[in-house]
Amino acid sequence: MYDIKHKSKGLVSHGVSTCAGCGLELIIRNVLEVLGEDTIIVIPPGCSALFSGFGKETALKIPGFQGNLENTAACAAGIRAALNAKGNKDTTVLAFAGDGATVDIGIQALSGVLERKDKILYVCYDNEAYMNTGIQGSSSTPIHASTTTTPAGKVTNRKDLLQIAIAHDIPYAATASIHNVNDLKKKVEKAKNVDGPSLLHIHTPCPTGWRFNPAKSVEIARKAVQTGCWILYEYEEGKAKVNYKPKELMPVEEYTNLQGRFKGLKEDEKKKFQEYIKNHFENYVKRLENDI
Amino acid sequence: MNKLKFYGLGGQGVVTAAKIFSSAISLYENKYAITVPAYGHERRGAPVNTSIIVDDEPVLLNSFVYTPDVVLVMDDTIIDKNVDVSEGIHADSILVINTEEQGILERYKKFNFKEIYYVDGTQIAVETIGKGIPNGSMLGALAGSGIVTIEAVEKAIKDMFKEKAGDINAKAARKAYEQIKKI
Amino acid sequence: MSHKMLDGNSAAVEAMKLARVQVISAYPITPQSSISEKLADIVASGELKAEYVRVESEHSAMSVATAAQLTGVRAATATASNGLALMHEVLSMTSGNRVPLVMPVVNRGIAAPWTLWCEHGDAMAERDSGWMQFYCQNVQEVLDLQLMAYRVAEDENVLTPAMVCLDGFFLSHSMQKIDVPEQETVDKFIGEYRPKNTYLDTKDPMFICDLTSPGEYTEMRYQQKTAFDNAIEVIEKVQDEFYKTFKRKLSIVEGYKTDDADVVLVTLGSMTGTAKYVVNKFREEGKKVGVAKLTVFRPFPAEYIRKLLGDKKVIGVFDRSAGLGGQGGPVWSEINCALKELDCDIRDYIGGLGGRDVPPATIEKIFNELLEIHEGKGENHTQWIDVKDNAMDIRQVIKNV
Amino acid sequence: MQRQQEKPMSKSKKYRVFGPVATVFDSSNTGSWRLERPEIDYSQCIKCGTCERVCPANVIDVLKEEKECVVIDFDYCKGCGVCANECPKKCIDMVLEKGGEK
Repeated sequence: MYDIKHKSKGLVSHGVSTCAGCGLELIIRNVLEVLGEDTIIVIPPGCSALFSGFGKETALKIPGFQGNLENTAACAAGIRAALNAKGNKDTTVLAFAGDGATVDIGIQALSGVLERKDKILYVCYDNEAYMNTGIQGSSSTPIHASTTTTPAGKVTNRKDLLQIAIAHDIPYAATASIHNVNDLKKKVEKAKNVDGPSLLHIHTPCPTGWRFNPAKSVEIARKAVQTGCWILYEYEEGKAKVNYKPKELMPVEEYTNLQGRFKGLKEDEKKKFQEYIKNHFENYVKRLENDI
Repeated sequence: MNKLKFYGLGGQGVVTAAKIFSSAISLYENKYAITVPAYGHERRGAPVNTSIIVDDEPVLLNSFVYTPDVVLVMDDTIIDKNVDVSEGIHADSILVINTEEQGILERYKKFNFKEIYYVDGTQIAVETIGKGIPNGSMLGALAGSGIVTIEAVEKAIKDMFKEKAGDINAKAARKAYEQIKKI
Repeated sequence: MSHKMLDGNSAAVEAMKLARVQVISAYPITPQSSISEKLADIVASGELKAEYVRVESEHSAMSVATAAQLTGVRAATATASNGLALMHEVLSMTSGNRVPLVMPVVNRGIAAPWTLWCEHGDAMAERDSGWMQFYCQNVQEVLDLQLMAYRVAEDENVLTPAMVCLDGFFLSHSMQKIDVPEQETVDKFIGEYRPKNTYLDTKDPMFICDLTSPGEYTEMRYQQKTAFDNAIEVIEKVQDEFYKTFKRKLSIVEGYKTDDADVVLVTLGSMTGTAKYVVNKFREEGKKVGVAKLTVFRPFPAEYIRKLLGDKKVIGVFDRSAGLGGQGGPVWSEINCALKELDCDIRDYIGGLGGRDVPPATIEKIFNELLEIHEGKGENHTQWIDVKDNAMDIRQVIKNV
Repeated sequence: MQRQQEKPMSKSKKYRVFGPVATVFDSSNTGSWRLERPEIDYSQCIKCGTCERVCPANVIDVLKEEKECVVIDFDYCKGCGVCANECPKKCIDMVLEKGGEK
């Protein structure tokens, strides 16, 4: 057992050196609240490694392993295989990685796990860039967002992680967002209980990397959904279901204007971006609802 | 020490034949044999060869055979495929070949092997196992040349193929053993 | 104990089966592939009760095996060549976390140029990755050294992973007659897997492999260094016990007719057998030559080398890897360093690369050179012993630029 | 560590554990990072629990029975202000640390 030097309400220490207003921090607490202590976590180096700890101290009360940046899914698969070999089908194996470790360098190992149907729960907290190393662009960075490696704004669209996961026909996959913690927790519960791999792709505002006032973390997450920049849906038993579908989308600027990373957007680009988001949302929802 | 080199075409079971032969020697004759297969990148149909070293003591040597005492040719066409089956042979080297065609034998005679043992192993294979894979029959031919006993070959074949396939391949070996001729 | 005809890859599988590995993660690569296949076979047939994870790369193979062993079971994987290179990053995870994984490495050169065939360059590139390295002379040693490796790696004073290196094709695909011990005997020798180090268990949680400060990193490495120091003694102990149990002698460094030898050649891997064969031939001719077989390359047994070769005036070292940019091959460098305070003339030979056979002729040429040096008749040696005279013209293309 | 190993593993023998492992569950004093602190106007508070739910550090408890019902652990509150921003009644104010006026 851990030597408990700090009283915490849940399985996560309260004093963790994540930035003030960190979306990831809200996610890991809620995910672990649902999963409980019979969980083994795999964390790659990155912002989530702040929970792994430093030296003798850790911020988690559950067992965990910090692997390499690209093998989070594979390490989880190894743990699962060993648990299976020991006849343990109950313990949840949680892979908890950011977008860089998932959609960029880790996509191969993740695809392997999803194809083999290894029973692990994979959470990708997506803060849309490599935040821990200094805000470099990833393949999940949205178009126009400025990062230290896309200083003039990213010129291509982001990779669609959830559709990649769904293409493997896994039992459960869902997007989520920190603005709706209840929805997130429900999805974690479902993901935990399916027989096979499950993936949660969670939109995770980052005050430092997106350049906004930390107080706005949850508000920005909400606006991403309301403007159509982040689509909440889940894929279950071969069917997709859209969780949030407003009569009319909020103007994209309500979301982008709050953040420094979209400051470079010119007027004509803003128009085009609005157009793109609207079309993308409508087509995407149509496709999901018509099962295409 | 006895050094052997098997030549054939990819797909004819040259490597398998070497495995069976080395098993026959090692497990049923109380001697030691190792195979040193020369794997290429070639696929089915290409010329292949494999080396086998036999001794009464555990074999130390672990390199290809360059001066064979025995050469086994599984497919007589390989001399038309840039393969020199006489490479490294010496005054006492013998040849065991899968052919009964006199014209071809005449061509092989020019290599100056001390003795040539020959039999149509492919024909025997077709008659016995129903397909022209001569590795079983040619192992019988090897026994016919006196390098290994037919009983050991039959046992090793049965180990390798199991049940029915083992029986018919062993039969093919026995047939070739009985039909082999010597020049 | 029973005699079986097995090739090196089958012997490696036999050892894993006898060690009752519980999780297997494998990715095929020539000439390792038949290990992946045979493991799949024995799991499918029920001969071995284990989880088989058909991974999508060697990087994942090593990740799965390492994480599985951290979860409290004996795990297995195997690789070769570029596959080992792809594992590189994870190899340090295994060793740094002190996971006593045992892995056969089927030695093959690393591209480019593409080769399918034997060379030690793949394992030599990983010589400082914190893994022990054992090199096999023949198929029997593939089985024996692997059984030994489990004991050494899992020893509480070692807790360090081990590579059992077998030459691609010359061992992996060479059929040889070997003794395969009974399961019961092996069970007694190796024992059930008991995690003596960190592990993942929700009933006894700990967090493994978090960030380590400069204030502790050096000490972590020092602990690994100490493990390597301890390993030599443990290997010796295990080899003694191995001899008592299986009646076969294993060595850290084996001297073959070295006692009265004028010159000695240091070898590793399958070339050793051929070198011994040549020694016997030369001895018949009255030439006093010997072979020092290096079985254990990591930890490097410097003390043993000094004991065995300290009084030799002329020594050759055969590296089956190019050691590009170095002063000689990696084995030569180590031997040189071990004997640095002694009056030895140590010559480096590089050969057998990318599948080039090491026939008796090559070894004979080396011994003849060493004997001439010993007699004061020659001074120079042929460092690249089997390179062709027209090396620089190979695949020559001249173009105007 | 030794104590930990004892229970599930060794029936007879204890082993020393090597490698980078964390075995102490602890926290850093992240409250010291705070530039602003949340202050609650209890006359407006409807005890909805939103602040508790959205606090990234999980340091807010809403005790419905108490008059001063919002209890914040200032040892760890980083002062991010998410609670104030999300409060439906806007009854949380972020005030400068060290007692200063906003």
